[in-house]
Amino acid sequence: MPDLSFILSHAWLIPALPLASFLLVGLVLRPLHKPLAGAVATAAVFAAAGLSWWLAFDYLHLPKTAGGALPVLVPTSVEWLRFQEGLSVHLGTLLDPISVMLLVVVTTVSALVHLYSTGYLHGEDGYGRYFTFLNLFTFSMLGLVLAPNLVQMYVCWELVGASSFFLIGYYYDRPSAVSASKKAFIVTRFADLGFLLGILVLGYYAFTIHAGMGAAAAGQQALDFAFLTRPDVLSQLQALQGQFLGIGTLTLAAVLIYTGGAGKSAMFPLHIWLPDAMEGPTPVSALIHAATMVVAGVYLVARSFPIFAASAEALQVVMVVGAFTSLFAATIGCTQDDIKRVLAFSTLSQLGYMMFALGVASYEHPLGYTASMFHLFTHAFFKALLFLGAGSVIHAVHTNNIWQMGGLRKYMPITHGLFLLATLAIAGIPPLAGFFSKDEILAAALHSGHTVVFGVGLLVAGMTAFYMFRIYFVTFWGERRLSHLHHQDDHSHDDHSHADPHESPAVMWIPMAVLGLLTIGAGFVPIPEWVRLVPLDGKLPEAHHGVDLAVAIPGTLAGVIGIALAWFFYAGDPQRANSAVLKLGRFYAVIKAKFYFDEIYLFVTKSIIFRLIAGPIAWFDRMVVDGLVNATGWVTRLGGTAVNASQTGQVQTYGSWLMSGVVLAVVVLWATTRQ
Amino acid sequence: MGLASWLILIPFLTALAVLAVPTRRSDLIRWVALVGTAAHLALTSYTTWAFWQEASPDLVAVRTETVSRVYLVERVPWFESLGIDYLVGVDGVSMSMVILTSIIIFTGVLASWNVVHRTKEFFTLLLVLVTGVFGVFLSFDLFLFFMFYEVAVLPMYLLIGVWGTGRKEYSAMKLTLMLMVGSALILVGFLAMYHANGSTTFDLTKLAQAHFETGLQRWVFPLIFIGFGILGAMYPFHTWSPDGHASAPTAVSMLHAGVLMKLGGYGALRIGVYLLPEGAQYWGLFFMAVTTINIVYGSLGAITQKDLKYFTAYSSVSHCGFVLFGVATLNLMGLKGAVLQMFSHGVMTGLFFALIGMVYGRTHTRIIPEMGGLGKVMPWLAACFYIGGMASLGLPGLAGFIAESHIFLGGFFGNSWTNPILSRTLTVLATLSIVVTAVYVLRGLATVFQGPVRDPHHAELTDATLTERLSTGILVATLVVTGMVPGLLIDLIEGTLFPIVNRLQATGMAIPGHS
Amino acid sequence: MVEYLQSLTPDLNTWLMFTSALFALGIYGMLSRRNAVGVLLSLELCLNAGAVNFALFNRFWSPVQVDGAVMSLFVIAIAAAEVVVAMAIFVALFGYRRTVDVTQLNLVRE
Amino acid sequence: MLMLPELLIIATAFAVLLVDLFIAERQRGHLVLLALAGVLAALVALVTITPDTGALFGGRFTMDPLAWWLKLTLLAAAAVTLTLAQPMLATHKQAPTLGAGSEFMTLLLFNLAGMLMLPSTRDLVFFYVALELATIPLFLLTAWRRESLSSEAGLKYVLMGALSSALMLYGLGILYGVGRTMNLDLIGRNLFPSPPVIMAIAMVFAGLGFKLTLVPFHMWAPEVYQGAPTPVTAWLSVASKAAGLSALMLLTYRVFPRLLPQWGLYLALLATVTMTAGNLAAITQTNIKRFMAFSAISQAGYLIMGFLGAGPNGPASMVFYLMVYAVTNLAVFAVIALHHQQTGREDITSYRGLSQTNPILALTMMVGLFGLAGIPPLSGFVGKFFLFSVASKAGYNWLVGIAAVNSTISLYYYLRIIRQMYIEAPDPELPKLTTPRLLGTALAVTTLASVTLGLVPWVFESVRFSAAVWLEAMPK
Repeated sequence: MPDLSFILSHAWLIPALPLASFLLVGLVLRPLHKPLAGAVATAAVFAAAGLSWWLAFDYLHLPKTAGGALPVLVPTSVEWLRFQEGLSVHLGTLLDPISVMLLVVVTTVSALVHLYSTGYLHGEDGYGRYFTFLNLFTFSMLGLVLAPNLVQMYVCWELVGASSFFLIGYYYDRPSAVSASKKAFIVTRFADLGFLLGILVLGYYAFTIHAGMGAAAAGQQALDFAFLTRPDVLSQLQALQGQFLGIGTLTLAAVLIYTGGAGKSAMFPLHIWLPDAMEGPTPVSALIHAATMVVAGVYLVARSFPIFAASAEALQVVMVVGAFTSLFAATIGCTQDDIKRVLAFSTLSQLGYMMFALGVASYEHPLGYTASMFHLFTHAFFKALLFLGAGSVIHAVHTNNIWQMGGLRKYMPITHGLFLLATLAIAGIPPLAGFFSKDEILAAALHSGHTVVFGVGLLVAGMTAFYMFRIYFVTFWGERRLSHLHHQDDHSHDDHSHADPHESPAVMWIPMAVLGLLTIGAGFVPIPEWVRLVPLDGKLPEAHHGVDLAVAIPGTLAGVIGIALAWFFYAGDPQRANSAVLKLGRFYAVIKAKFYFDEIYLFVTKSIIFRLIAGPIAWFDRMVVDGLVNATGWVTRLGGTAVNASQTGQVQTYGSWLMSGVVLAVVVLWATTRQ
Repeated sequence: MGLASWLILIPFLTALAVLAVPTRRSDLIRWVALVGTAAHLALTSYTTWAFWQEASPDLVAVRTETVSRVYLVERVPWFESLGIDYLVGVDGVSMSMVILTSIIIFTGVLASWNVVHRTKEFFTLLLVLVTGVFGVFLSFDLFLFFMFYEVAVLPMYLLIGVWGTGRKEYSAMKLTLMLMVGSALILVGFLAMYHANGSTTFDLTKLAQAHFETGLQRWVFPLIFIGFGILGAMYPFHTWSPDGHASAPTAVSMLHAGVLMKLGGYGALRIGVYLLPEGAQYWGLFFMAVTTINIVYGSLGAITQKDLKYFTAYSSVSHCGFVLFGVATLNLMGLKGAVLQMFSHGVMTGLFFALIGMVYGRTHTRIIPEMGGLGKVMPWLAACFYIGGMASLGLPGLAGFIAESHIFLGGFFGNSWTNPILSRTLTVLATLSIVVTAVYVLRGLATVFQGPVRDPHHAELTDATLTERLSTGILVATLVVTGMVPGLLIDLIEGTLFPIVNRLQATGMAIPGHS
Repeated sequence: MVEYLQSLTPDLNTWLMFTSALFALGIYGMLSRRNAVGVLLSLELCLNAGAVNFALFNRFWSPVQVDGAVMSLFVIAIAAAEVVVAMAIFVALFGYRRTVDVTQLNLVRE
Repeated sequence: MLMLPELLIIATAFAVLLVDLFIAERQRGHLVLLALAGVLAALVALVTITPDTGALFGGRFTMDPLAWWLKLTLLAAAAVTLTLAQPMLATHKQAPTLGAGSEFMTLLLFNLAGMLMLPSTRDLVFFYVALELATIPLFLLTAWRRESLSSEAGLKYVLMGALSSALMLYGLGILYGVGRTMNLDLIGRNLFPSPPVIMAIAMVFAGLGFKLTLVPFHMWAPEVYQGAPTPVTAWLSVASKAAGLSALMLLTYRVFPRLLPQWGLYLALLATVTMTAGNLAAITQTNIKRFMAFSAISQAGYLIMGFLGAGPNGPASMVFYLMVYAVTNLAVFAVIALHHQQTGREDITSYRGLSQTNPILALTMMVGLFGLAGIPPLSGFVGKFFLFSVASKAGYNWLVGIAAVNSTISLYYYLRIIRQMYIEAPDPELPKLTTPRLLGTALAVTTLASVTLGLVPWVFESVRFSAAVWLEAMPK
């Protein structure tokens, strides 16, 4: 290992900064001085972002390995939790192309969102609390990104979940926000159960292998990614005979871990929490529920890709679920009225994209892996921009409902421009970022022989363009339809609500502008060159990258068709859309109701778990288990009454008892005495 | 007199000092109690340091031993002809439990600052109770252990009966009697071990070197485990716990759930598993199954509870199930997890009950649906509640996760002598509870602290006072420190657990005496 | 004549049958008489049966010693004392209850 | 010197009677001090002068180390009983009694003398006489109060006593017939298991079981305890049990040493039935004295567990427990007597709120009750633990289990009283009690003893040493 520059060997500073700021802001500044709290929190994350860029720069200039790949480094590793020898958890930093890439994304978006939030939440009661948790989130997310082992991953995984919970429930006196935050936490928690079980399964077998390897495994712990992805370990894992319900051990472990990822990345059918999570403040949605946390699932699969690659079935699951989710979410996205929910479904759909990209990848066709990470990279910027733009709009009009907006391009030109830019990016229009990454994903699907998935991808690309432009047209074009009748506003700026909407302050649009630049530029970053699946032998094949016209043309075409349809229905005569909706009838209603998934879940939890399991258990406990305890007491008392009844007061009865005692004594003594 | 004796004596002397204060001076009584417990906390810190000085050099050696080492030992012959000694000392597990107890009693005294009814008797009994608790944790003679064990249990009757609420007499009686039935089972087991192979000693360190025949181990182990299990709220002997906790006053709930229930896990580990390894192997899977019921059943039972204390009590049933589950796994990670869980649940539930007491003191209701939006009114209490809740659902970074991850790994790894399919299935079932826990914790807390303020009277309530902040702050800090730096506790307890595990691993159990 | 009478003297077993019968009779009386004095008298029968036993065994096993006979005398004395005490109590009780029927005496019972 | 305590007691008994003739009516209250002085003198004599081995009257009266402990217990119990009786004797004019205060004391002292002699007897005649002396005065003492309940209790006691004594006598007669000697040390040589011996043993057990209140020979106890004057109940509960135990130990270890191991099951069953029935019945009681009767019955069940197994631990544990039981029970009865004397109430609910009106009394009562329940660190626990240990060593682990569960049941009913005292609010109608100095002293001493006997190792160790010596000297 070459001598590492300061930042590479001190990569831990990057998560440490937000952590320090979290403690400082949370314990000291929050109650004392709110603006200072926001400023410190923001500054800390900006510093972290600066360090990340520096780190990325240094990292990319490191000498390549013999196989031509970027090196994998673990510059810091401190024992934290010692389960047992060979199974301790070392907190540390793992630097490889994807972690460095995500480090940059997370810190950058987070810094911008912090800055944006200082304007967005200006003067609110929970300002200090908000930044406290935003810092905590940033720290946890960075810890997750840098995790060198599964347990640190899990730890930070849970912490991002908790900070997400607190941020979704930021408006804690609003019942919808409260229930959304609960839902998000519980659903992801349920998925994390899978992750945990995956760790248990993998931990057990990896530990057994680790113990059998002796000195060959020295310096590595069983749950380190470095250990788990060793070719010799993988082959031993693959060779495991154990079966569970007909599923091989490795597949089982991979699928369980994937479950965790699917929960966080809101894959079908665990997607239900993400749309509701939009109850949180919009910058939170931008950061957590669009750019960073939700991609953790994708990142997890990518990070442990060698394990998945060792199990074709697991990859199949990843692909199918991903593809289905992308289509499913896109369908629902076409019907929603809440601007943030549309964006949420769009996020779902894009996450599905990334997932199936991973699912189609393999050592033979490694492009999917690269494409997925590339899309993750670009999506973070344009989706964050979309959310911040939506936030800017909501900030101005105090409603989430697109049908109450309209005509905003006149009032908010900057927001409009940036939003359009991002919308074009997500629609896959060249030369914006979305085009390159989406193109790569479609190419990966096509070239690995998954034609159906390619078809789905193409369809979804079109639908994405359609629904994104639907909200774009409805929000920014046409006449102003602002209604003051009811708000679902994020916060109470009552003094503004009657005035005309106006452009957001600079502190809000500058971050958006930066994201806009990134949206334009991200596609040209040579991520596909840097982020590549390293084959087991460590030798990277020659990179051949370029736009594949066979894919790019249909992809772009799908986007254009989608935009055209959206224009047809929503930019002109509103009656067109209405009549289409009427024609679709019940079908439309079902889609709009999100296929009633919320209701199904509600039924399962409320009616089955609460009413049919928990309620009866509580009753059983009180009546039967405790009843038995009380019955014991009652029987004892009854015995007392019986003994007392023998105490008749009749001296002759007593005499009879006494004599019978003598007789009994004779009997027992006779029986026990050896003569 | 050595450190261990002082640790037992200080609360007792404090109790006497409280008795000496005139009844009317209730403020003075509180201060005396506080100073006494603070002194105890200080001494505990010093003892921890002293213990570590002695124990840390042995950490390598103990990895291969089969008799755990005891430090700071004091031995005074007592009933010599019967082999009964006054034998106290400290090892890693007991040290961690003493730290826990010391923290809980200190914060408990702070949390009882507003007890006005018969203050003197209250603090006296409270201190007598912890004297018993410290005695149990520090004694290494079974007779002494048993003696302190009952001293720790009995004052509970009056503490609940006099200062409790609701059906206090019923609850107090049920609690006392069920625990006493447990101690009856334990007593039989103790005496059987005492007389086995003519060893006639109650000295734990000597008993550990004796080999009990397999038949004896097999029938004594369940007695010991169930006996202690009753105190550890093992299903189906847990029903004293919801009623008892619901009726008890704040500090008593704190001590009871926080510390006393730990005696169960402690005894099951220290006496059951340690002395009767073959019995433990024979019954391990059975008790894993029973405690799995505990874990899942307790958490499901908590979902529909309306009373905050019942809610926490069922949650305790579930969490204490983890302790016993960990003990029943019979491997290093499981046992370590059990001890860690004792510690973390102790602090966590102590925090919960302290907070419930504080909230109840303000709202005069513990019924969850009658409250709402209190987070706005009492942000400090809400924050502490959330941290406790997060610890309870096993959020990493807080103490609960450290313990539960150990226990899950321990359960999943199983042992060479258990059927892996069964032990893993049970572990998987047990893990389900972390989701259920999330459900009830979030539901409960959301109802109480979030949403709009439900009762207009509640809008004028105040946040925590200084003593309350101190009390809850210490507990929260303990949760966080333990969760963030688990190595502190793990280093402390591991050295004691290695020999226990080594005994279990050694097949045939013919172990030459180490000391 | 004397020899004839001596030859009629029953052996130990016969005597023991006699004392057993006496004892059994006493027990029967104790359990069946309603009047406390009657119960007491029956019990005296039992005591006497015991006393006779001692005299008998003394007579048959170790006629040279007198310890058994002494025991009988003590028993008689003690029985007398017992009767005196009992009668005192009966009299006192009769003062309040106007009866010493043992089946009527169950006040001390809640 | 060997018989000095007994002689001192008898002398005191006569002295009390004589002095009573010559002093004025109002000074008779001080007679109790004379009696007390006599008892204390005997106690001092026992501790300082009387050797713990030696024989008189051709071996018929023999001092042995264990007898020394039993006598110590009895004398101490008598002293406490006298202090308990003092208020009652002082007010005997208001409540008519069978006789004068001096006669009460004389009876008590004679009774005591009989009990003191019992463990020293080595001869059937002496044994029987001592046993009757330890019984008959109790009949009169029970019926002491001139009122219906007391007399009825006396009547039942005397009839049942006579029955048990007749059974005992008949059994002893058979033993004499089979063993062919009156000497208790020699009689065992000729005793081999045979139908008559088994019958004799059963009858002897019935006679002594009556004194020890073993089920089913216990039926007199609740009524007698309830009807008798409270100090007499206190005396009965302790002294009668001590006498029964010393007689039973005398016979079992001295006469049947070879048969004892074979009775294990019988004794275990007897213990089981006794403690269970006593405990169950105690649960529902409302009268405190009747309640204490059932409590005493269950204690007898624990007590005889000490007969199981061999070795000195058994007798030592029984004697030790007897001592502990005596002081603890007397402490409780001191409070009961005081309470009854000043409130006239015996129902459990009349103890409501005692901790508020009389905190010290309530505390001692609680200590006493916990001691009876066997709660550590009180000596009641230690004593019980040793008894259980004996049973466990003999292999009767099931009995230990039953006994331990029974302790739990007993805790339930002891807690009922503690609940009245500590949890319930005081009854405004009941007066605040005043504690006479003498009784207060007795209460303090007994409570202190019931706390410390088990914590101080040398008491048990000495008893155990004595038991070992005593057992060593047994005829083989």
